Amino acid sequence: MTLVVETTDEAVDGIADGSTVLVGGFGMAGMPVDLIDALIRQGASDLTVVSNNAGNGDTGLAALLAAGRVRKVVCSFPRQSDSWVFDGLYRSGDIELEVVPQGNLAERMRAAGAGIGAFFCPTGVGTPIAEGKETREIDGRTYVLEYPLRGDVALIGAHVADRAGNLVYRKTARNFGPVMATAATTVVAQVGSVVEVGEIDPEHVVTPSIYVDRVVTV
Amino acid sequence: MTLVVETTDEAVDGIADGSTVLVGGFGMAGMPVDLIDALIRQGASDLTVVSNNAGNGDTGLAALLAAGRVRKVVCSFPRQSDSWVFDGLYRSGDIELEVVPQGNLAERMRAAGAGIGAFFCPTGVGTPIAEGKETREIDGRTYVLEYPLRGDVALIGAHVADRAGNLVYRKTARNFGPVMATAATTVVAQVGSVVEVGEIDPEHVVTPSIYVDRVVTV
Amino acid sequence: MSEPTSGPVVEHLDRGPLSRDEMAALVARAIPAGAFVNLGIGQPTQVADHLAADSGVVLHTENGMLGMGPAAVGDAIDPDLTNAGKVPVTELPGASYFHHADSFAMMRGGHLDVCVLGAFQVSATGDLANWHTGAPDAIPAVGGAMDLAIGAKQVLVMMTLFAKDGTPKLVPTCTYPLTGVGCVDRVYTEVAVFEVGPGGVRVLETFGTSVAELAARLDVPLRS
Amino acid sequence: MSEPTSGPVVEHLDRGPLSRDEMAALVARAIPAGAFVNLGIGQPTQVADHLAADSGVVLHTENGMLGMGPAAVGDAIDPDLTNAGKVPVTELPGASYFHHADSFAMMRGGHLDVCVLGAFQVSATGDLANWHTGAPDAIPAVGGAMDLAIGAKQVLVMMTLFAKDGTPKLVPTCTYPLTGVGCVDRVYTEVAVFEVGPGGVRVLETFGTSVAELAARLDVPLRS
Repeated sequence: MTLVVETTDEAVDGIADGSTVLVGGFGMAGMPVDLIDALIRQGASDLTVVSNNAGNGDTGLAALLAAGRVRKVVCSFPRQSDSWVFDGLYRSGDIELEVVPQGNLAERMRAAGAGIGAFFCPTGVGTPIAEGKETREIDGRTYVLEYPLRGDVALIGAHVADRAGNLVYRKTARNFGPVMATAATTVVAQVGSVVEVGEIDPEHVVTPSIYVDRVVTV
Repeated sequence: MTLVVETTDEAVDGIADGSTVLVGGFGMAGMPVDLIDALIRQGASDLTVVSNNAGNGDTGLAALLAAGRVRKVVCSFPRQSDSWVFDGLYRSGDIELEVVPQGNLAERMRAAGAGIGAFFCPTGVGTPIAEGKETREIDGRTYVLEYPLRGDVALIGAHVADRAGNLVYRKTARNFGPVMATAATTVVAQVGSVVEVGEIDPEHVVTPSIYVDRVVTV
Repeated sequence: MSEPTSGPVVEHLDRGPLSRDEMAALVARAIPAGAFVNLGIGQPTQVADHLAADSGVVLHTENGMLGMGPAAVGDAIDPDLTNAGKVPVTELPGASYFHHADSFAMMRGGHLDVCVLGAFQVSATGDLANWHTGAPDAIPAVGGAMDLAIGAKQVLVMMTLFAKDGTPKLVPTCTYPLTGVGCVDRVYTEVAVFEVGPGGVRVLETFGTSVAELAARLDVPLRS
Repeated sequence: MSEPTSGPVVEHLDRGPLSRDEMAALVARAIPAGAFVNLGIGQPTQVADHLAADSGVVLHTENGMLGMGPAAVGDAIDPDLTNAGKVPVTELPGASYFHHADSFAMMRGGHLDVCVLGAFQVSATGDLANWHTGAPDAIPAVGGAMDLAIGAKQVLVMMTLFAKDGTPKLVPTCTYPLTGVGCVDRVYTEVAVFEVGPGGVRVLETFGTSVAELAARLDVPLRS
């Protein structure tokens, strides 16, 4: 049952040290910046963060990294023009990195949410990404076996929620949100607004309420 | 590039003998009855039909079966109170049946559309469905290896198309349509109406135009 | 899987067996407020009639909907809106529609709290047989039963305890082809509610019979 | 994979190498009308400027959109609407949005007709290296390159033929870590267009140089 909470502090309450946290967004679009700020205040440490990027500038995910709360980053594209916080931690050996092709990142979380035990994926065959992994030829094509990627918590950004927890997104800010919402035990969404149940057309719901645990307006 | 055609006969033109045809619908909701009627007129035979059911009453899919055009049915639930056409053909040995759990039917088509070579699925473990199939224990749970299910053609029903081929569905008539649209070489949609490009809100598109080859209003 | 329930068995000896309606009401009371629930086809759909309007229970139907309302009547009948049994239904506020792969990902991924299914047989360890009698002339039809059986967090079965020929349907080992292995948590019958699982069968409640009488008629050891 | 092109090589000896803009225009002309196309980040995005408005070409961006329009300027800039390079873009009529798993299913499933990528190196058989120099202090970052490389029906590479140190980037075997194996169909450079694949390298067109001159500067056999 989705709980609409009043503050981002309530929204991130109870996230434990050592958690795997899925963080939505692609660049700043869909990035749950307010929830990340609350997570910094909340204090959980030794986190594994799964997100497409590894933080930009000095705010949001970069600030969480700078605060020393993250043990490992799982992402597709850490290196950006403004990823100096991550770059420094990586070069000093203070953070672990698992680079995952962007589609595998999405599909591995989708598998976690969909109860799939593992899947044979054509991406990365013959590349360093596939090193040490099981491969198999199926119908003349080679595939790599990839495993689900689950979160204890997902922090996502959406456009509008209803009080039941149904979510809609806006333009390319949709990106990883709907997938991460299926892949974590506890799903927290920061949204632009909360409307009454029935105000979102059932045909237009992108993330059904079953996936959402807490919603907070920012 | 999607082609809006004038008649259902044009819509099913060129379907070859021996084709695998994915047929949308769950019961009558989303069933592309007019396209099936056109396929009967078109005359293709030796077909493999993939659909949730194996025909109801004497029309639609049941009529295609009665016309002797179908070699094999792949479905989750052939036996219904009004599936006498299929029942007769099955009992006389005149049609082949592959029963697939409904979720595997959907997921195998999703895998075909998503470029996944095979996937480990928990459904059907320890049941006759898993007999002869590869199994594997992953993280303490047993899974069965399932393979993609591709179509040469998909015949689906949708609510509205725009002239580019974007589709929206209506209520539970959505069912298999969006998945089948990703899993077939040629995708044909019968729709209630065709609107101009730009009239469907990009946030509400369920099947993007890239998946759709032909659209016909019925 | 549900946590084992503790507490003594309650024997209702001053009444007869449960009616189908009473069984449905009993199952409805076992569903937590706010749960996401799938009611299989047939008898389990009656459970919906006994869910309190303010329970916040949200019904899922495998053909792509959350927030399913009661059966549709009269002008409310819409051929595009049915349940898994192809019966016309209605839509409640807060509903959502999704396609079949998403619907079964929801089931298989363990997101539903409860599903309620009918059964031909349930074994002491929770194996379920509810799709195929195995008769040589029967046409196999599984639908979404296997996906539901292994997907929901808690699987409740509603069935009569005895087949028409008097043989028990709660058995040491299923003789019919399986739907799922070790997936059932509880069995609701007209005469008793059972917990099944790795520890075997425990009687939770009886109606018009005693644990001793049940033990005499069943081939499975009963804990209480 | 594209069909091998036949016909004689065209040597444009009366002009210099292509400018970046001319390269982009040449790639644009190779894209069929109505194609669904992904233009990777960096130089390939310039191809969009040369697609005719009536070409019906639909641009995909991996972060979840079909029907991407030109870069957004001024008031049209919307932080919720960017391309894969995080540059604000616009939306064209007929666009659609979808989530990341659906976007990459579209790519991996072979639904895109063409993608255009940059490269560090391409091998004679079409191996692609464009994500990592392999330098010990480099931070690896792959993004969606591997998914695009193996997913699109036709993969076109745009790159300079020689690195800054003068070494060829069209090579017998890539020395940089691979992005994909045997996935590139054509390589567009400032001095020539090449077809690569199982049959090796064929020159399709040259600009300001001849096949003979290219053959002398490259370590791969050239068919023409």
